[in-house]
Amino acid sequence: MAKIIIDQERCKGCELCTSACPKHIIIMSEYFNAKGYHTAKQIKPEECTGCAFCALTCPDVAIEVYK
Amino acid sequence: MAKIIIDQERCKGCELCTSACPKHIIIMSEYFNAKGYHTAKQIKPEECTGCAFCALTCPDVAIEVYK
Amino acid sequence: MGEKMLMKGNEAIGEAAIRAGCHFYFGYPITPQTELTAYMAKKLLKMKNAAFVQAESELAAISMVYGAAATGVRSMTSSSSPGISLKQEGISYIACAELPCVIVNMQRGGPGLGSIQPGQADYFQATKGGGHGDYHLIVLAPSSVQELVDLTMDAFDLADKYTNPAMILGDGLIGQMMEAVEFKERKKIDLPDKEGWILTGCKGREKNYIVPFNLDPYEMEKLNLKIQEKYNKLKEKEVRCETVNLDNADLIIVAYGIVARIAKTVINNAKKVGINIGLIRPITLFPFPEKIIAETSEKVNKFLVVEMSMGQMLEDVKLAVNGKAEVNFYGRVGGVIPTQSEILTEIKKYLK
Amino acid sequence: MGEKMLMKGNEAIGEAAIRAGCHFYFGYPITPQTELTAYMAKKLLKMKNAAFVQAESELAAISMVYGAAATGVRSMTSSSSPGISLKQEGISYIACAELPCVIVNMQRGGPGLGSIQPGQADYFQATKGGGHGDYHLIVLAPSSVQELVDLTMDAFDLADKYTNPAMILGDGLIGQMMEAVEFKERKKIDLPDKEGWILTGCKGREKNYIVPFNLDPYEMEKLNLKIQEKYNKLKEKEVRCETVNLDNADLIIVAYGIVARIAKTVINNAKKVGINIGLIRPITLFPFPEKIIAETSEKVNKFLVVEMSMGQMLEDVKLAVNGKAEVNFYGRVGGVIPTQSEILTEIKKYLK
Amino acid sequence: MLERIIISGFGGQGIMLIGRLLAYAGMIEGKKVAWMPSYGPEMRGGTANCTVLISSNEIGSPIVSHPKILIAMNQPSLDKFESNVSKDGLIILNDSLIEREVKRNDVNVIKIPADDIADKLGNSRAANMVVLGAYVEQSGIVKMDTIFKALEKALAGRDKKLLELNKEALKKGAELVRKGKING
Amino acid sequence: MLERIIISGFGGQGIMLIGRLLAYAGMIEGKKVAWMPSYGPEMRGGTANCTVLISSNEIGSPIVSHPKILIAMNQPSLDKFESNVSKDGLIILNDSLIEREVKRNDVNVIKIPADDIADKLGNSRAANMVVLGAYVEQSGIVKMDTIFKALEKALAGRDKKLLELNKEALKKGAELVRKGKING
Amino acid sequence: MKKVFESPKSLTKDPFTYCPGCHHGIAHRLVAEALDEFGVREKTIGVCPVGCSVFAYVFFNCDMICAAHGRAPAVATGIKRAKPDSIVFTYQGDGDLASIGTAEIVHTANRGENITVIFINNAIYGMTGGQMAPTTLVGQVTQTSPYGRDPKTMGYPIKVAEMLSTLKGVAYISRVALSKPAYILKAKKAIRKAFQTQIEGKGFSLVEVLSTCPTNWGLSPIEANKWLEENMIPYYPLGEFKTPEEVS
Amino acid sequence: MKKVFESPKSLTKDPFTYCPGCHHGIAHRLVAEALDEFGVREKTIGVCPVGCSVFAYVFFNCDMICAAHGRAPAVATGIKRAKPDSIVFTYQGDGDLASIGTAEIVHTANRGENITVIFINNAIYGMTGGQMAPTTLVGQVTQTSPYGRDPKTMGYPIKVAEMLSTLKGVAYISRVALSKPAYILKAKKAIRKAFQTQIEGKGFSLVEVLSTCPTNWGLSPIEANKWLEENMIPYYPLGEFKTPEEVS
Ligand SMILES: Cc1ncc(C[n+]2csc(CCOP(=O)(O)OP(=O)(O)O)c2C)c(N)n1
Ligand SMILES: Cc1ncc(C[n+]2csc(CCOP(=O)(O)OP(=O)(O)O)c2C)c(N)n1
Ligand code: SF4
Ligand code: SF4
Ligand code: SF4
Ligand code: SF4
Ligand code: SF4
Ligand code: SF4
Ligand SMILES: [Mg+2]
Ligand SMILES: [Mg+2]
Repeated sequence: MAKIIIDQERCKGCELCTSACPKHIIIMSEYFNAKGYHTAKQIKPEECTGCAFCALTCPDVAIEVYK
Repeated sequence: MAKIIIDQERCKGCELCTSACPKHIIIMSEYFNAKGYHTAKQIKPEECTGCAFCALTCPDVAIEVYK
Repeated sequence: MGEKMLMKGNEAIGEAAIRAGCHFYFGYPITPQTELTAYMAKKLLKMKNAAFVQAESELAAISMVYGAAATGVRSMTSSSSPGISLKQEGISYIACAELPCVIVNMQRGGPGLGSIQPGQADYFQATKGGGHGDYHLIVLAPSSVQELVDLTMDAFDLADKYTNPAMILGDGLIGQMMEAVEFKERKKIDLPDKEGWILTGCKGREKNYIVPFNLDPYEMEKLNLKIQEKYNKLKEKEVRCETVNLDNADLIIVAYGIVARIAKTVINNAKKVGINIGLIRPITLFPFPEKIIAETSEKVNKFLVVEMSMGQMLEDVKLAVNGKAEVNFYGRVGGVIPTQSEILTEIKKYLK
Repeated sequence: MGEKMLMKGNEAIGEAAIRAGCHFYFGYPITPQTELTAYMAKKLLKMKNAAFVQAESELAAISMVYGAAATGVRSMTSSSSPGISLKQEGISYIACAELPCVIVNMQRGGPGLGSIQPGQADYFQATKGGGHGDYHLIVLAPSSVQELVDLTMDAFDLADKYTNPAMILGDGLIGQMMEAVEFKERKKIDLPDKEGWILTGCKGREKNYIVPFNLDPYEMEKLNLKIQEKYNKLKEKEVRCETVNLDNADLIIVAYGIVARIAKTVINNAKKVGINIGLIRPITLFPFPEKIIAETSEKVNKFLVVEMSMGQMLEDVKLAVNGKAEVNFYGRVGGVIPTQSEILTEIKKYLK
Repeated sequence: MLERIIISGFGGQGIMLIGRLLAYAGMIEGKKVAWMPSYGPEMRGGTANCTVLISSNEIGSPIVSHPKILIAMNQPSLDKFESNVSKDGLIILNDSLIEREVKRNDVNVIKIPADDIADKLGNSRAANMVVLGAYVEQSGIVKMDTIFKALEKALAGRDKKLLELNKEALKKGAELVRKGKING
Repeated sequence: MLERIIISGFGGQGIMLIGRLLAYAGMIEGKKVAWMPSYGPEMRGGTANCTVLISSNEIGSPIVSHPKILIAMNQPSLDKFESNVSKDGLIILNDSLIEREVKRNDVNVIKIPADDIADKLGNSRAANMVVLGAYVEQSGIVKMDTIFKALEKALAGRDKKLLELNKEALKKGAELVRKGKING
Repeated sequence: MKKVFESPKSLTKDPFTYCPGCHHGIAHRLVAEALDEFGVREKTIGVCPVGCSVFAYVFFNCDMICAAHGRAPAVATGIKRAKPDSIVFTYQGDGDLASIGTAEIVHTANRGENITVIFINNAIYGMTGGQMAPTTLVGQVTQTSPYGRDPKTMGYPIKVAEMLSTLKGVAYISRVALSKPAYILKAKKAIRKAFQTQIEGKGFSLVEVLSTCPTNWGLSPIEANKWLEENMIPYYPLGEFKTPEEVS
Repeated sequence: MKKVFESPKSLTKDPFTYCPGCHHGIAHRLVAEALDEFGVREKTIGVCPVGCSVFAYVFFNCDMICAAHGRAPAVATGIKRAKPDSIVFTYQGDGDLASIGTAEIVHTANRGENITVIFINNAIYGMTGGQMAPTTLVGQVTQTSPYGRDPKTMGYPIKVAEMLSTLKGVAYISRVALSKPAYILKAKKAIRKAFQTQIEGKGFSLVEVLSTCPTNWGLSPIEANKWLEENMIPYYPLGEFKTPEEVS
């Protein structure tokens, strides 16, 4: 069992995490944050392996991973 | 038959030609030139082969070689 | 030519330089003058008998200019404050070698890395010699994009005429702003022949050499005196300055560049509240318009120097006034631009 | 300590610096200051907790000083005119970062590569800011080898006290000459604690950072104003100047450094022919002794500024005199040293 | 006549372009113009703004502390400049991205749902043109035709379709003002 | 008292050293002293010279245009400085290397065959000491003992024999003057 | 559940000011992680350059100083000589390190100065808006190579890691990339090794980090990663160029 | 009898101001001979450095300019770009080229600037009286390495030819010596090749010339030659490091 938390205010919507996730369970949301970015969100959290590839790739240190 | 001319006023007495000459026929003279240097002179001109090693080595372009 | 174009100041300098026959540009990027470098790249890389080189540094850039200028071509470099500091040794060399070229400084807030917003705190460096030794640049201070064009062209002519480096001393704001400009047909002026000193290979003549030194101090002194002679001639013949409303003014603003524009708005607004303000706007910072200031100080007894610095041109104004009038100062620094209302408030203090 | 030694000026600076606790030296060779670099190499390479680095260039040297100073140690660099030009960007950074350090300029004849004989034509560069932006160095001008020692030590104290770079502005002659010097016991003075800002690793405290910029112009302006405050304090408290025979003088010579020594001989010789000459010798060039000059100009109406330049300090003297007296100038340049008889001849012209 | 306009928004909203079009059109019509960008790294991601001055006389200070017109393309822009607008000035705001109301009541306000309209036109990047169209119509500062000319020049060499799309957006903005379909 | 001395010769003749010894000795004896070299690349091979000032008062200008004493170790030095020597001054010249006569007749001249003497002493590099010895003896500017002290300091750590050789050369020079064995 | 990935202590909480997708953020994090892991944060002094990462002083939670453009290695030298026990690193862009700062990096490396250099090669001048860097690829369009970098007049891209590896004084040099997790993990190792080299007093270490600048490349962050892999890596081979035996 | 050796036309008649035995004179002559032999004297522009050879402008009988210390390659770039048909060479010492001028030489080489560089490596700063150069050997005593060059704090001597050979834009690089006739003949060939490279438009060429500075080494000229052969050549191997095929 694993979990990630994406800090919506740090996220800049670069989409890099979406392409880094081997499970393809991160997508971009409709939500605009205060800085005007569409942010990333996780779907199907149950599939998350906690591999942390998303977090490794995130240039804005917006993702925390729990396992 | 070969000949060298050492420009006594250009010569700075560095002695490099004396060690470059394969025939060992250049030595330092007693003469001081205007700049205060002992100059080089050729002895036994008849042994000179005109190889120009002396001239090649002279840092002050003080030697001309004839052949 | 003659058609009006809307251009950014930095690009206008580039176009003016190219039209003035400067086809050799050497520079290193820095905000706020990058558009000039980019413009030169775009244009010169497509031209024949031209070169654009992004140098490895400002030091290299000024040295490339030195080399190109030595061959007799018109050449230019540009930068902003920190980058201009790096060119000081090279500038001193060029001045000593008496080579013509143009250096553009679009000043930003200093010191150090400073800010990238506009500043005028490189006045001392430009006019007194930021490099070592006694030398001066011809320093031109445009206050509109059109003037950037005209003065850039003039700078090349003056540089050639006096075989001396010339500087366009602008600021970030004027480089960034767009205004309408016209590239007017310029009348040809007689410029001294370069044949006597340029390096192009010595075919058909004695060799030439350019050496900015002389280890014999007396010879080095002679060279200094010869150069000084040019400065005296510059002071006599090439001073330029705009004056507004000098007669009957209660107070004279002295300001250059973009600040002088703001001052003009001040003059208009002051008139509305019944205050009569005049303006002296030096266009040449070296040679400095000391005579007109001295003359004016006989008639008006209050001056206000406004600069985007802690007070640099101020000293030249004081030197010109020489105690004959009160000289006050208002400055904003670090990239802050004084507003017309601040200046008006300041003026009112002195006219109470 | 206390014993007299016969030392070359350049070496005396080195010894004084080391005794003042400066154990970090970064430099690049240049005539006429090489003896200082060599001296530091000889001494510091044998000391513990010390460093001598021959930098790859003057730019690197001043940056090394910047780095070392940021850790709170006393550090120094030295050069001569062209090399000092290369340090201008770095100096502007250090001034902006408000770091204490000492920079030595043993000036030679300029501009360009110039000559290697003594000069004083870097006055503007040193005092007005050869780099970009509004900043000043504390500038000290020794006129004997003993004073080189004393002022070098003072320079470190002043730099620390005002967290501002200080410059020893000498010339080739004073660096090369030998005189007797004494390294007197100095009384400890209270200097501000550096703990608050130095970089030594953030163990046990918040991190510190030193950044000589602020992209917000208003913040950058605040920084400028804060620095300016220091300059005002310097002007108020640290002005130093030697005066000779000011009362009843027919004419006042203003000269600094080695030229002031020559002026003293002039005073003696002039006395013999019945001419009464006074001398104002600025010891601090920034802050400049404008008050004493202004006061003197109320009493004596003839000044003669003598420099090894085309007239640089001259401007500061004129600013101080502010029209109240006649200010004349005599200068030799390019490495030529004015002689006492030339100066006397010059004086006679004005006293006719 | 001296029109002082500040246009402000996000980096990618085409703020600089509409400012330039305005200045260019002013120039074509024989007026004195100046255009001034904010510049520097704060543009990156942050807000961008530019100043446009259009005048019948020589332009003195190009610095505008108190614009007569503010075009605010996003909320931070409104926050930043609202209080500076001169009394009886005009604020044109992009209703699509600005949620709050204008606080001042001594200025005129025009609200344009610019992004929504642009989206409807099938060119989501043309919100800037919609607003420009509205302003030109409202102020009459230059003719719409001149703006078209300016646009043609600016887009010279680019896709013709883009030009048409932009013109349409401009017209749409103008139409909104003409028809009073603005919730001011 | 203010003694103004210029010492001049070829690069390798030890010109700077004897100047420094003189200054050092002056200092030991409580006088004000200054020593000033010519410097720079012209030293390379060319002539080198230095100025020494010894005074009972503070030394003003360290620049000597008109020396009271000229010590000329070679011909170019004589050529260069002869005309500058002040009236009634003294020229000490190295007779071994200078062939011509002094042209002026308003100065005193002492001729020392310094190189020859040094050669005879078996230390061809000590010509400078011979001349220094002569000058010190002639002028009494400092005591010979003080010069010895200065020399010991200068040669500290070097070969003792060198010191002795140099002292001998100094004494020899002094002797020449004392005995008037100089063709002045 | 345990937190297995979080922001390192050696970063402050301030959000980065870099553009979306910019690799500066990743490189910052890797450096900070190394400082954390070696426990040296409190004795570290970082030198930031002039370039986009001039703001690094905000983000690194250790003592920081900003050098003049290109001079970071000289500043680091001054610091390290004054405080030999501290850990000193510079963080520099390709304009900063490989253009204006060429003399400083070459000589600092040659002196074997015991510091660590993080060299961000993004083939462009980011901060000034996209001019050609010494590392810009042949044909790459930038503001100052508007028709593509032409090697005839602008030269070929400089391979800094290779060039510096010819210097005897250098202890550790490697080149890494940040375009995908596998590379990032390798980059992390390399950066660790570089700091380890310093901590063990072995001398000069440098990691060249191939990075993207989506903004000035005119690409989306994902496209930028692809461009990096397809264009930069073939020209700039990844790997270690020099290692001190004991650290390798 | 025919004159078989005389001073080349591309030298003036002025006697050199260098110290007795200094190799600068030999290097000058070889350059002048190359200019003579290619018949390019009248279209040549030489750039002299700051260093003992600052006086080269007196001795070369062609157009000459003196650059600021280290900047000769940049000055040469300016000249060559403005007058591409001219032959441009710089003549630089090791302080000038390998210390303060590192950035300029690296980037000029990297741009493949079509100029020729004559690089006099005498392991010392001659003109300023004998300070350590980047090429000073380990253990060598100089004014600024009074206890011998210590590689721990001063680094190892830089091998310029090798370092620059890593740059793709470089066409020709070799290292020669001048301590005996056989070497001088080889040096002559190398200098010819360098100019030939330029004349044929092939790009950047450089010849590193191992030279003596008897004065500052404190040796007689003959001893200096020996020292060069015994100490410098083993560390700085002679030979060609890069050649354009067509010229080799
Ligand atoms: C002396 C000087 N020259 C130029 C500049 C302008 N400048 C700022 S950052 C920079 C280059 C940035 O490129 P790089 O080093 O590659 O860093 P990046 O932004 O790509 O991370 C330049 C040229 C400056 N600040 N100072
Ligand atoms: C900017 C600057 N820094 C320093 C100097 C002083 N300087 C003159 S020549 C020289 C170095 C000479 O050494 P090198 O380049 O090896 O030439 P060499 O004399 O050995 O032939 C130096 C440091 C200078 N003139 N300008
Ligand atoms: S931890 Fe791995 S699986 Fe989970 S979201 Fe991140 S990348 Fe995907
Ligand atoms: S990588 Fe980070 S910043 Fe980018 S979209 Fe994902 S969470 Fe947001
Ligand atoms: S030419 Fe040859 S043989 Fe004759 S003197 Fe010269 S070196 Fe000796
Ligand atoms: S090599 Fe030349 S300078 Fe040296 S001794 Fe022989 S002739 Fe004289
Ligand atoms: S401009 Fe480029 S390097 Fe700079 S922050 Fe943006 S993406 Fe990163
Ligand atoms: S100092 Fe050395 S390099 Fe200079 S001329 Fe003399 S021997 Fe040659
Ligand atoms: Mg970059
Ligand atoms: Mg050398």
